[in-house]
Amino acid sequence: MSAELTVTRTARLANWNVAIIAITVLVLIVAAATVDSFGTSRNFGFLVLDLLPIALVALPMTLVIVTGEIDLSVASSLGLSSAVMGYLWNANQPIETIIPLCLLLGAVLGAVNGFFVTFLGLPSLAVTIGTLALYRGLAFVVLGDSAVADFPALYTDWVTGTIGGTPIPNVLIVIVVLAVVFGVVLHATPVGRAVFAVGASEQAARFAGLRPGRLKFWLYVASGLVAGLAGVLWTLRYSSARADNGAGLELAVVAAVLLGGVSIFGGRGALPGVIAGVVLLGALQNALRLSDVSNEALNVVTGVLLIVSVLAPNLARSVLQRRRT
Amino acid sequence: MAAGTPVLRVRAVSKSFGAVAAVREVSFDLYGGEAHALVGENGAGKSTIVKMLAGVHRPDSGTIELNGVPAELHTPADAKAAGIAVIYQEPTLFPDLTVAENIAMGRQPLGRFKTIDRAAMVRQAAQLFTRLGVSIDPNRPARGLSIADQQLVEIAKALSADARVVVMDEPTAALTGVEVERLFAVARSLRDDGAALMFISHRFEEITALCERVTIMRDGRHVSTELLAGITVDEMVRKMVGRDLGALFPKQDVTPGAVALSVRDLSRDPVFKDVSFDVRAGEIVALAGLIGSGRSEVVQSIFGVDPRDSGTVEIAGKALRPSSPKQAMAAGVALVPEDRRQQGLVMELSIERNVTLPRSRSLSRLGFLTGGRERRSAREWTERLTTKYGRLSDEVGTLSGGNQQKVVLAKWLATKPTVLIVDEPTRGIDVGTKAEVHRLMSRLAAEGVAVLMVSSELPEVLGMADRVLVMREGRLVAELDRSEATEESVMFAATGQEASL
Amino acid sequence: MTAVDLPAPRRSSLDVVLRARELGIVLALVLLVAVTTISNPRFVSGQSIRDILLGTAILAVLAVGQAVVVITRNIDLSVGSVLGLSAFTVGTLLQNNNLPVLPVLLAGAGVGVVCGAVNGVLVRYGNVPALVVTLGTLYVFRGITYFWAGGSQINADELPAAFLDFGTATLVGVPYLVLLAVLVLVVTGVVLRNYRMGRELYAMGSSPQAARLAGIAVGRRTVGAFVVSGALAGLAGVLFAARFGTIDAAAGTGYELNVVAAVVVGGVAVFGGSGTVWGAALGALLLTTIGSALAVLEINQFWQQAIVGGLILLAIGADRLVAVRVAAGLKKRGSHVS
Amino acid sequence: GGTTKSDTAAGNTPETVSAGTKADPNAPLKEGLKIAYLPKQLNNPYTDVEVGGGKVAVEEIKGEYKLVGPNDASASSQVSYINTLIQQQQDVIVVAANDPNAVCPSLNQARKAGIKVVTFDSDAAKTCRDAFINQASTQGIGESLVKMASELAGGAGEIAILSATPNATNQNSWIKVMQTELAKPENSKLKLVKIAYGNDDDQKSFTEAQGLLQSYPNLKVIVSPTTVGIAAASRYVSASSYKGKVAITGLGLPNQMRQYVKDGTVKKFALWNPADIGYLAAYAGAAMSSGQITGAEGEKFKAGKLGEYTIGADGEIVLGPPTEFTAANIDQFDF
Ligand SMILES: Nc1ncnc2c1ncn2[C@@H]1O[C@H](COP(=O)(O)OP(=O)(O)OP(=O)(O)O)[C@@H](O)[C@H]1O
Ligand SMILES: Nc1ncnc2c1ncn2[C@@H]1O[C@H](COP(=O)(O)OP(=O)(O)OP(=O)(O)O)[C@@H](O)[C@H]1O
Ligand SMILES: [Mg+2]
Ligand SMILES: [Mg+2]
Repeated sequence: MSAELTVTRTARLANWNVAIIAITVLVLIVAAATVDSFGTSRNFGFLVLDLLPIALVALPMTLVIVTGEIDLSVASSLGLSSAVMGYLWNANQPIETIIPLCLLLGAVLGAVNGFFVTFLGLPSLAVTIGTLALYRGLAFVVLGDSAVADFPALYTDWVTGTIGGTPIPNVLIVIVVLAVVFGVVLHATPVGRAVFAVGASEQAARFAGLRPGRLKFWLYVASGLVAGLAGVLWTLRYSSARADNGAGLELAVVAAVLLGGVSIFGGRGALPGVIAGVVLLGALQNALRLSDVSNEALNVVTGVLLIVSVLAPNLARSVLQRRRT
Repeated sequence: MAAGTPVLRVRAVSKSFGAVAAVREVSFDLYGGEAHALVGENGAGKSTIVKMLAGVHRPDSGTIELNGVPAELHTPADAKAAGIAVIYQEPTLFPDLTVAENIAMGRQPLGRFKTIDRAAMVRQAAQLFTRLGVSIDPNRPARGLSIADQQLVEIAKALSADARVVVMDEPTAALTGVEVERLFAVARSLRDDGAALMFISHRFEEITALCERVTIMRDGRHVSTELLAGITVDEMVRKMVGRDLGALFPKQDVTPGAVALSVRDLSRDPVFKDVSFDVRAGEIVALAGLIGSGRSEVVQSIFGVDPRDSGTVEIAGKALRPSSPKQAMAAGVALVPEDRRQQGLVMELSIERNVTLPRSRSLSRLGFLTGGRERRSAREWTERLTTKYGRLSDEVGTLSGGNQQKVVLAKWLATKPTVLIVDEPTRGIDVGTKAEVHRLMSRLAAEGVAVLMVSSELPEVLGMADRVLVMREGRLVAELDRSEATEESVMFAATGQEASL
Repeated sequence: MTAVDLPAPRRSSLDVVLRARELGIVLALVLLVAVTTISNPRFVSGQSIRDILLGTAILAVLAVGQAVVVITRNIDLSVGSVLGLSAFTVGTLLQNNNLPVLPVLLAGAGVGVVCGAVNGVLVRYGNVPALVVTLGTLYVFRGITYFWAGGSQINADELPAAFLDFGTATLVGVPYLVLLAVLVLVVTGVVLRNYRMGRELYAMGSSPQAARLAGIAVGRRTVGAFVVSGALAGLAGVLFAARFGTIDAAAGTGYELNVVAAVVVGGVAVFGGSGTVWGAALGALLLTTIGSALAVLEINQFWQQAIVGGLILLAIGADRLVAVRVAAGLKKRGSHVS
Repeated sequence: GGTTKSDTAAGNTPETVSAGTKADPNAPLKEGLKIAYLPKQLNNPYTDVEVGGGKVAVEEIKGEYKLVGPNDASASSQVSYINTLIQQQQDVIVVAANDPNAVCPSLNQARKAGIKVVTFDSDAAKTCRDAFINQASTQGIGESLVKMASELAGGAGEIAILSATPNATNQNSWIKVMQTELAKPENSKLKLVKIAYGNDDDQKSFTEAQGLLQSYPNLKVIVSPTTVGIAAASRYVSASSYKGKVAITGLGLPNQMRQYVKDGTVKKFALWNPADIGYLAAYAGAAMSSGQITGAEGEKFKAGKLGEYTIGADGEIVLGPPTEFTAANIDQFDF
């Protein structure tokens, strides 16, 4: 890589992070100004609830992708966690036992991914496509096609409720806490330094005394754990445990992370950008739906945004270079 | 000799990579029926010239003429079509394809309906190998070939092209004497058939044995082109380096202290076997040998980035667990690896992050890093090593090679090692920096650090080491004291035969 | 220079192992069919086999295209959406409109070619990773189909009988769809194995830098691979329309993961450079057969997905083991000057 | 300790949102009511017919018609749409629930916001809607399915059911009635060998039909109480060697089934007029929104061309008995 290239790459990353946050803010302002009832506090609550699963799962996914791997099994882990939650609830287990069990289950599912990727050295794309099918299948095995409802109102109300009399949804606390945790870990701890180093060059990281395998393993565990949590919250939000909960969410999560400026090749990315990416997708979806634009338009917007988020900086660079010579 | 017009003329070509001017206004001619050597220190720009001839890089200015006509070599395919065959310095094989396919890629013999005639393809490969006198199974995949075999396949590839110009960038670096002889026999027959050869090597005996003419480069510039008959090796070296070599190795004399690093019966199949030696505090011990003799693997195994099958490693009498660089670091070992692009540095991270990467835990406060302490520490160490850079937050990949090497050194010196292992510490850095690195190693040794240095540069080995250990094919074959170590004795041990210099 | 006696080049053991890799799938398949047949002999009846082959045909065509892309160290996640778009295009063309089959096939493939070209150009000239591009176009192509279809559905009774016949009719007992899939498979397989172009695709996947240095037109080949994958996905759309007769905008949703699974199970390495379309097609056959067998074996249908997932892990795990063993074997077998 | 299911077995505490207001049967129907339809998913021909009827009715009462919905039949995406409808302050939401419980909290939020919720096609939990339009009485449909199956099987033999999803509320209640019917002495020779689930997915139903025929060589009748299932099964059988040997019946749309009735694959099947469901739902919602009814048992309201309806227990409004379609009458219907 030539010196010139690398200079512009740093600049590009910084620019994209700023750009995506700016675009997100802009979209929020425009939507609030032009779309009826977008800016209401009630809509804010709906928006946060709709974002919840993607926002949560995107956090560890960011770290996983920065290390140069990927985890496509998250939505299936979410589904399995939800299914097991329903199963245990049907089996008359106390919810206070079920929730930790579901989190543990998520961590175990993540550990299985981590085992295949780090100990057996298999490509994570293939492994997590495998576990995507496996975990979803197990979810159906556990709960079949039925739905379990009647979760205690205390819990379901908390998930859908707001803090005291404020319009701030309770689950926003969960998102903010986890975002801060993952953000601090990624950007202000030795672990975070290791994440970037491993993603940019696994070999160089090894020569610096880091343990890429172990790091990745624990990131997969974290990814599974958060997916398990997302499964619990999903179940409580809809008060419905189903094996197909969250199906297809993995692509939306990956899209949000990439939109947030994380490089699919690893080594680059920042958490604020990812959060902006999540909010941007969610806000667009919400605003378009409120303006009676169909779902399908949203698909197109998501796809185009995703491609443009990587394409635009590339094009800008080549234009700049052409002008210089 | 050199009758008629040149087959290929290089006219005032220049090429820069960002701030690095790799090649500046270099001109020379290649004639049919002649072998032309290109010499220069590491980083002088030789490979860059090769890549311009191969169509990989486009010259920033200057032209390349083929048979008197300016050639537009935009892509490797253009160069191929123009009859230029290239053996690159780093092997460029397709690991998943068979050896025969690797050789024939792009010009496979065709049978009916333009399908590939596999039998003919394998036959061709086998014939080429016969000509080179090696036995490599044409049907095996290229993955897993040793460096030497990979180089042989590259040579076969170039031979199969029937090219008018054959460019060889250090083709012999990984070959043994016999293989080199075979290669030369083939090269001479090519030359006698009228091809123009360009040959790059750091071994002068090879150059004098094969070539008629030599172009000398220094720091990207053309120094001179001469007939080899009219120049001695000493003169060549002086032109290459630009000064006398003596001053390069400022070794201070030190009385060695206690044993700091002790290695016993270290083995790792199939790379090295039963390696035992000690390094004392204050001593500089060089590990010499031919490329591929297993030196890097030994030091990597000591540091723990590579596993070991058996044997022990002790630091100041305390045994190190295998495969744990962390423990090695805690025990005071530092390894400056040979490949700084892949192993030494994370090119996409900033200078400060690279310098502090092994120490990020100790720099953190309550587990958190705010950047300030990292920056201060990075500034301190890069300044100590007089590293030149714009800002500490620049990507380390933007630095010049020598400064990158300094960053690697800073990164490891900052861990305050008691045992410093350096693998090819001066590869690809300019003479000035080289001397600085040597001074630094001397000073560290004088301060009581045990230094183990792997180097392929004989003058460096002879100039710096208190003791020289020589490896051949994965075994430690000689231990020479500073007084016994000469070019002849080291080469003899390294090759197992009389050196022809 | 001394003349050297070389032993005649023999078949390398790796070739044998590679064969064994596909053999492994065949064995698994045989085992599965045997067990299922013992429990219900009707599993090997003509109708049942025909049904499995018909199911495989569509997946296999997609898997062949995917294999071509994966061999070049890329991936195409948009195939399910391309299938949907093509199926709906064809359905609209045919709606109360009696066209012969051939132009319809070409139209479907044409839709795919356009989609594939978009992917290829973005990957190659936009310098965007294939995963990102095709994840994006997965949404975009599907969105376009939904826009166009707007919730309408094309039913069997609106399609010409000739076209529906094409979906079910057979030639000496073999359905046309299956013949078409086999044709696609053989042509792609032969091109990949026996033509320079095919070998260049492997070379690109095996080492992109080396491919550039070897003068391979990497850009053109990359776009080409995506166009092939798109065209085959388009073709699969026509097959889909002919077989199921009912087309809506959701046709082929989620297929991408099945297709990638088939390719991976079939032994095509996700990092490019190795694997064959035969393996990919066998992977498709195996996955389809598992689906049918589970229904016949009265195994809870819910197990199906879990079993497929487990199988993918098994396949790539086994593949890895073989690769490690082969690599170890090869290292010990270095050449020596004779 | 802890909260277990048995602690909450009583279920969601009923929301008393509509209590307090009293029905005024003579209140005029309001004009300009915003009535939104949210079917299970958008591109389903059956629901298209249903909501088509709704559109006609909304125009008759001079309301504002709106159709929204997900492309996949998932409960979670329906919730987002309900939330959107709340934001847009609709007057009536007519919804077919993908999951009776998952949509509940949102529907209740809608009701708190003064929106009347009418379910159709597939009911939500009773506590979170104001009325449910039932296409026909559960008992009636179950009986009629068994009657048709028995006729087609000649009174004896193996039959199988190809249903939608295993938790589809309608299908399950019909199947329950069928099982009670089959247990009666007059049907003792009919043997129900399997209930398969095609998930209301065309392809899945197709494959399931295929699997049934392979597993049960003596199968005489496939009963599919869902329009997607019956069409897929008919298509499979009509092109396979089973044609003429295995009969298909169940609930289907005449337009979708016409081809198979004509080619003899299908002798008879049944259905109500789905357009009437949507039509009735609009009037029920409008009547409620105008204060004519509150959803209590026994209240009466007028539903345009369909005449007068009475609300049954649990807010259920039954459309009427299903129609049987055969080769003789099928050409008289177009939906
Ligand atoms: N792609 C590149 N990007 C940036 N700098 C480069 C690149 N290739 C070469 N250089 C720089 O150009 C200079 C000349 O390198 P080159 O490889 O031509 O040296 P060389 O004479 O072949 O050395 P050696 O004997 O070590 O092979 C070096 O400083 C090197 O770091
Ligand atoms: N990529 C590779 N594939 C196969 N064999 C390899 C590879 N790299 C190194 N080897 C083999 O490992 C052995 C030791 O190599 P190593 O790099 O340790 O040698 P070295 O003495 O350090 O040489 P260098 O000066 O190149 O660093 C040699 O036999 C070499 O052929
Ligand atoms: Mg070089
Ligand atoms: Mg080395």
